[in-house]
Amino acid sequence: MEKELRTDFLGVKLSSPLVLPAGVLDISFSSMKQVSVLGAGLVTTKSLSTQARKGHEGPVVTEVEGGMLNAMGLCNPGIEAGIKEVHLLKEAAANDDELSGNCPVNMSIFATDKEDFVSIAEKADKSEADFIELNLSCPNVMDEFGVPLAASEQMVAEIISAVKNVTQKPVIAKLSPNVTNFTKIAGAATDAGADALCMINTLGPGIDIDIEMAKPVLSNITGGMSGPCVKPIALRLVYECRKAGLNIPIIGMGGITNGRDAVQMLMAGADLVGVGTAVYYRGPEVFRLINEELLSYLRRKGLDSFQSINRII
Amino acid sequence: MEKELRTDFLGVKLSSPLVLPAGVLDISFSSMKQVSVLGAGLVTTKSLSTQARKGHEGPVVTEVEGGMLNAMGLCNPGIEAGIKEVHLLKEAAANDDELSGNCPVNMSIFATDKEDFVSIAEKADKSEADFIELNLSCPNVMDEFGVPLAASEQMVAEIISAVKNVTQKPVIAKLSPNVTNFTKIAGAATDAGADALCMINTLGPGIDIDIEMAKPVLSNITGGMSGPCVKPIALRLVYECRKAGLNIPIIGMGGITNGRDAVQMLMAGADLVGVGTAVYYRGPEVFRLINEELLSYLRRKGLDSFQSINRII
Amino acid sequence: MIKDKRYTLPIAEIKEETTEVRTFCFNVNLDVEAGQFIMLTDFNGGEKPFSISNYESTSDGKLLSVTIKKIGNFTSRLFEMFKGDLVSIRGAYGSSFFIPGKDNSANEEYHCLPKDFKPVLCGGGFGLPPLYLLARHLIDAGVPSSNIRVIAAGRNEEALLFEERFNMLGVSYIGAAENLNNSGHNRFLGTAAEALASFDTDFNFVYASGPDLMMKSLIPFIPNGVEYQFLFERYMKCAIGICGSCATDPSGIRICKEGPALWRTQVEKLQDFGVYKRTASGNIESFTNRLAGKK
Amino acid sequence: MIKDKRYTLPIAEIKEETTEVRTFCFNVNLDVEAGQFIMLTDFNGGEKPFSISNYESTSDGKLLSVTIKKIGNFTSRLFEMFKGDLVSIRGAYGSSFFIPGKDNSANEEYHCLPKDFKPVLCGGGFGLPPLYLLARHLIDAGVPSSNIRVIAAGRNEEALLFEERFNMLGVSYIGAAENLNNSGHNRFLGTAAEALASFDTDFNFVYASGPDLMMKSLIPFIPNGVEYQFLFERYMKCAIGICGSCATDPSGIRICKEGPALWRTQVEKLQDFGVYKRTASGNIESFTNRLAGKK
Ligand SMILES: Cc1cc2nc3c(=O)[nH]c(=O)nc-3n(C[C@H](O)[C@H](O)[C@H](O)COP(=O)(O)OP(=O)(O)OC[C@H]3O[C@@H](n4cnc5c(N)ncnc54)[C@H](O)[C@@H]3O)c2cc1C
Ligand SMILES: Cc1cc2nc3c(=O)[nH]c(=O)nc-3n(C[C@H](O)[C@H](O)[C@H](O)COP(=O)(O)OP(=O)(O)OC[C@H]3O[C@@H](n4cnc5c(N)ncnc54)[C@H](O)[C@@H]3O)c2cc1C
Ligand SMILES: Cc1cc2nc3c(=O)[nH]c(=O)nc-3n(C[C@H](O)[C@H](O)[C@H](O)COP(=O)(O)O)c2cc1C
Ligand SMILES: Cc1cc2nc3c(=O)[nH]c(=O)nc-3n(C[C@H](O)[C@H](O)[C@H](O)COP(=O)(O)O)c2cc1C
Ligand code: FES
Ligand code: FES
Repeated sequence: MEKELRTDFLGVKLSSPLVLPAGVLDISFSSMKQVSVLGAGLVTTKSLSTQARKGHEGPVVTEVEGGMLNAMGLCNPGIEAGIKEVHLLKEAAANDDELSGNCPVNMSIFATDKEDFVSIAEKADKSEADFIELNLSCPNVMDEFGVPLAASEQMVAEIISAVKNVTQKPVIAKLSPNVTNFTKIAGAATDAGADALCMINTLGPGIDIDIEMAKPVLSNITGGMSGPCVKPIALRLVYECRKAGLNIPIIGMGGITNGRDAVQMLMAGADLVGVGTAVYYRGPEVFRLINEELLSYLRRKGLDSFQSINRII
Repeated sequence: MEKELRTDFLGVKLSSPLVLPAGVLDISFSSMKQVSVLGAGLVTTKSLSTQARKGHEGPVVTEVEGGMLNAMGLCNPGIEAGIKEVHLLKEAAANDDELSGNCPVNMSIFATDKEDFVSIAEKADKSEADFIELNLSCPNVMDEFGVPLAASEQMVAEIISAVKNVTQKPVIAKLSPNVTNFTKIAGAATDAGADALCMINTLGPGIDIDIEMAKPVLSNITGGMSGPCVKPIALRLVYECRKAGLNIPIIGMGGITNGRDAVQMLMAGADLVGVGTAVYYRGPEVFRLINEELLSYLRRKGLDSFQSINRII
Repeated sequence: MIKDKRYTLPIAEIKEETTEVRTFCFNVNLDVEAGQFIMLTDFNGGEKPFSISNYESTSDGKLLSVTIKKIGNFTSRLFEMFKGDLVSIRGAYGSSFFIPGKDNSANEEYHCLPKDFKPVLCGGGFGLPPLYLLARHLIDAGVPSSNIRVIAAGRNEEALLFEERFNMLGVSYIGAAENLNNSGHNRFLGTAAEALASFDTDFNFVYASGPDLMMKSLIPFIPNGVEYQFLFERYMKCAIGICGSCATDPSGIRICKEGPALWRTQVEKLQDFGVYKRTASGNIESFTNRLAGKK
Repeated sequence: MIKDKRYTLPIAEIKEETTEVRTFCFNVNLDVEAGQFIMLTDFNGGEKPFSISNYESTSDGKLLSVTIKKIGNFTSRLFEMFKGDLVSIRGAYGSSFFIPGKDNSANEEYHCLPKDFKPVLCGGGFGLPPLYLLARHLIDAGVPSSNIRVIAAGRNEEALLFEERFNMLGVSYIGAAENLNNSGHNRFLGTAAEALASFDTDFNFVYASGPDLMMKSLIPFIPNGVEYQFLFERYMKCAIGICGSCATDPSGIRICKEGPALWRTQVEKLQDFGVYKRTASGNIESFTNRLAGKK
């Protein structure tokens, strides 16, 4: 089994192409370790900010047809505590028979301006994480033309270059799908020196309404959409990056729930595949299950590794 | 029953707030008549262009989790034939006992440049349709900054003003959700003189992939997403228009499948509610069913009309 | 939950029926009734409706057959494919033929099999193959095969399909064509309508499948009070009842949903039957123009 | 298909238990097991977990109760609400208490009711109410009520909830507190642990529910070989097992999913039990600091 799913990502050996994305079962080292043991090749921390954040008041999640809306509010224990959790995770992994020390970690960080991104990245650089992921999906307007950060090629590029300057670790840019010019942003991120792209962050956002009380269900009113129904759009954005000629490694995610979805994501052009909301539908075992489903696909098709799966382009 | 669902829209009396949107069961007068009889207050024609269009090769639709992708390719019999269908529809409605002549029609038109929009609108103006709807969701790039039509405030505004100049009929602007600056587009459409907004057109687009053959399922590769899973995003965009202070009538649509969905759309700020893809899930009877569900909600809540449903803003 | 599942699978078998007609078989387990159709694509541009001509149990599970005439781009591509090549299908779609005793009857009196159920199955061109599955289901439902008569109508001897297969069922098969070299046993020199007329109303149900004009030509020969079901063809795009491409006039009956099998009461109300069809764009094309154009 | 349904409904009843504790009841039909919790919101900012304290059939259908202590913003808002006001709940969530003979047992030997099943139910503060539903289910499952003993631990007499209700079930109820004005019948002057110790190991199962430190204090008095289940509280956000907020260390057991009812083997592995909890941000807050902060 391991042979066929093993891969190398930016110089780090992963036991599977499956990735735990930022925001799902990743606040504490324990959850991340559990997910690694269950079969994720790479785990991402909750997006970390300078200071701890409590996040939004509840309700913070609501299930909708085909997926889920969440407005966690980027709750996180802060970069310092996050670094400690990664330390504990690496320590626990070193002592774990099943992992035998192999537990690659992607540290997600976010800020609302370049300076903060840089100062957090400087700290993340000294952590035991293998990669640094920049959550660039901030809908706040930060540039002079009134364009939100996530949609500003220039801001995205500036933040990436600035972070690249302060870290030796590979830098992954996590992109928002909620922009008109997605491939341009992806291109700008690539040109600015990102080592990989991670797509997609949550879609929308969307609203759910309680018709008995005529109230938005989420206390934040809107929440980002994830889960099976965002998959077609995630596949399209990955595909379009490839069609636009971007040659950078891509972690593709958005609604991946089973082996078939994962194969689709690889066919769209992803190198690794994130699995987040599916934990809701199939439990943390989803990683083990999708690994098995991927393997059975490979066997049925007579392929000897997931890398030999054809892309549609 | 009729009392509580009747409404007046841009001076036209409708028997229900439910609207058949462009693209669903609306190529021929027969389908549109059937849907009117089944309870739609307003029916929209398939988007009509100068010339007949065969549309894309099949597969043109594919079901995905929570919804559907379609790439019909804007097949339509052309504006002249469309005008004839509307004539036949009005004739049939006049002779129909159930409709007793009451069959409001919205004529959807589209083009890829302003001149064509105007020339089609001139023809549509002479039709028996009650409203003209401009399908402004074209992803083609038409402006000097490389912004697609759907995302260009300026182009949207120009097309609307130009069309307003050549018709006395109320003009409805149908907007694409696939833009970063949705409320600005909606504002520009309002300022340019649109009499109402219709939102949302299909989301994405998205891709579905056949993993046995490693091929996109749709021959067009990508297709617009509709159905239940787009509802949260449709609700959010309608809500945001209201929050931004837009006072224009709105036809809200996107995934409305049952009475609860329709109530949510009204609470988000819509005046009328479109029901398209739900025909797939519940048949053309969906209009009768949702009317009944709306009425039973009104009764349960002790409201005497759907207009008294509270908005969340 | 996906309602409309797609099956991508190898062609299990290809049978050459005539130079222009082949039967393609697939190992797939669907809910199939006689008269229903599938949508078939090779993911190479084009997805087309084909009636199910057979559905049977084999040692490899269920085997579904469609019988296809080479006509244009898409069907020609299919004719270049081999056993084992992958294609993709979805379905089965639409309404099905009436089987006495089954629940799909609109007609109460047929809910249990009448002793004297004596149907004629009249198929023209590639309209014939779905009648084969119908004949099997009728016999399964207890209709004596000797009660079932099949009229296969075509241009010439070559167009008269499935004779052997029907004969194996023990039903009587009459090949009707206006150009026949030998008008021997089981042959009728003339049109489908003339063949039906020759039965002298010794039947109490008519199933027909084929071009509109063929089906329409039968009507004068179906006595009042005799029920019939016709299998219609209209331009199909979505096949799931949403696009409106296959809708008929004036009441919007969708051939992909309420059809393709329509009952007499439905057929009698159609204004397009035998008069016009809608093309891919939704434009109206009259049958007389079509015929004129072809000549 | 939505798995996680939300129910927005009027408060059917409010019972004042003490000045600071009220029971809120709802007419709603859920799948409920003892030990499970619901998430409750007034759509006014905040959605909080509450254990189900009762679930019974009434003439108006099922009636679900949660018993709530006024503690902070959210609970204070609830205490301003009236019968008939709307709130919204989802659930029931999480693992449930073991009922002999039921399938939710991790322990084979209890699958059919042992003759001598003699449990102690030990609840502290608002940990007690869920034990009421447990007691009812145990009795329904055939455990003699005389075999069931309840220790209600609290700060003072006021904190000793549900005495009458438990008495109606015929189980023995001991109120344990360090400050008691009268230490009469059914009262024990001391902690929960001391009360348990006073039973002198005359029990073969312990259910406990309440603050970590209370539950931890029981452990020395539970003999080796005696199974127990503790009901845990951790910070809940999603309650559907995805956000990780409620995960315990070191193996990631989620209190909203694998918990809140954990078995001895699970509890023994916890490193945070009685040591620290995570706050809304995920930061670690140690119990000693918490206590210190409160004093
Ligand atoms: C319900 C139904 C059942 C059918 N069953 C059979 C069958 O069992 N065997 C068989 O050989 N053929 C059947 N057909 C017809 C078959 O779909 C067409 O022959 C085929 O689509 C031709 O495609 P082409 O590209 O080869 O030819 P083209 O050159 O594209 O078309 C030739 C003719 O086929 C028809 N056609 C093309 N596309 C469609 C479409 N999407 N929907 C409907 N008609 C179309 C049109 O009349 C057209 O003029 C059926 C059609 C329908 C509607
Ligand atoms: C599984 C479980 C079952 C519970 N059952 C009951 C019950 O039956 N009756 C009862 O009165 N209380 C119960 N609680 C505790 C209850 O959720 C808190 O008292 C309530 O959330 C306090 O909210 P507040 O705004 O009034 O107070 P705050 O001032 O916000 O908080 C006071 C304390 O309540 C706890 N708390 C606050 N928010 C949460 C949260 N989202 N998740 C978990 N704990 C939180 C924290 O320890 C906090 O220090 C339960 C908690 C859990 C986890
Ligand atoms: C509960 C939840 C919390 C999330 N938090 C974060 C986050 O902190 N940072 C981030 O970059 N993405 C976050 N995401 C987005 C996911 O990482 C992922 O991009 C998205 O959910 C799509 O994948 P999925 O459909 O597999 O969940 C979160 C998603 C969910 C559901
Ligand atoms: C098959 C199909 C065809 C469509 N064609 C058109 C069209 O021609 N013009 C247009 O403005 N919108 C078109 N739409 C979009 C719908 O009008 C509607 O905006 C969208 O589907 C969202 O609503 P729904 O989820 O209720 O279907 C089409 C949608 C579908 C599903
Ligand atoms: S093909 Fe029948 S409605 Fe689309
Ligand atoms: S509250 Fe348990 S995982 Fe979110």
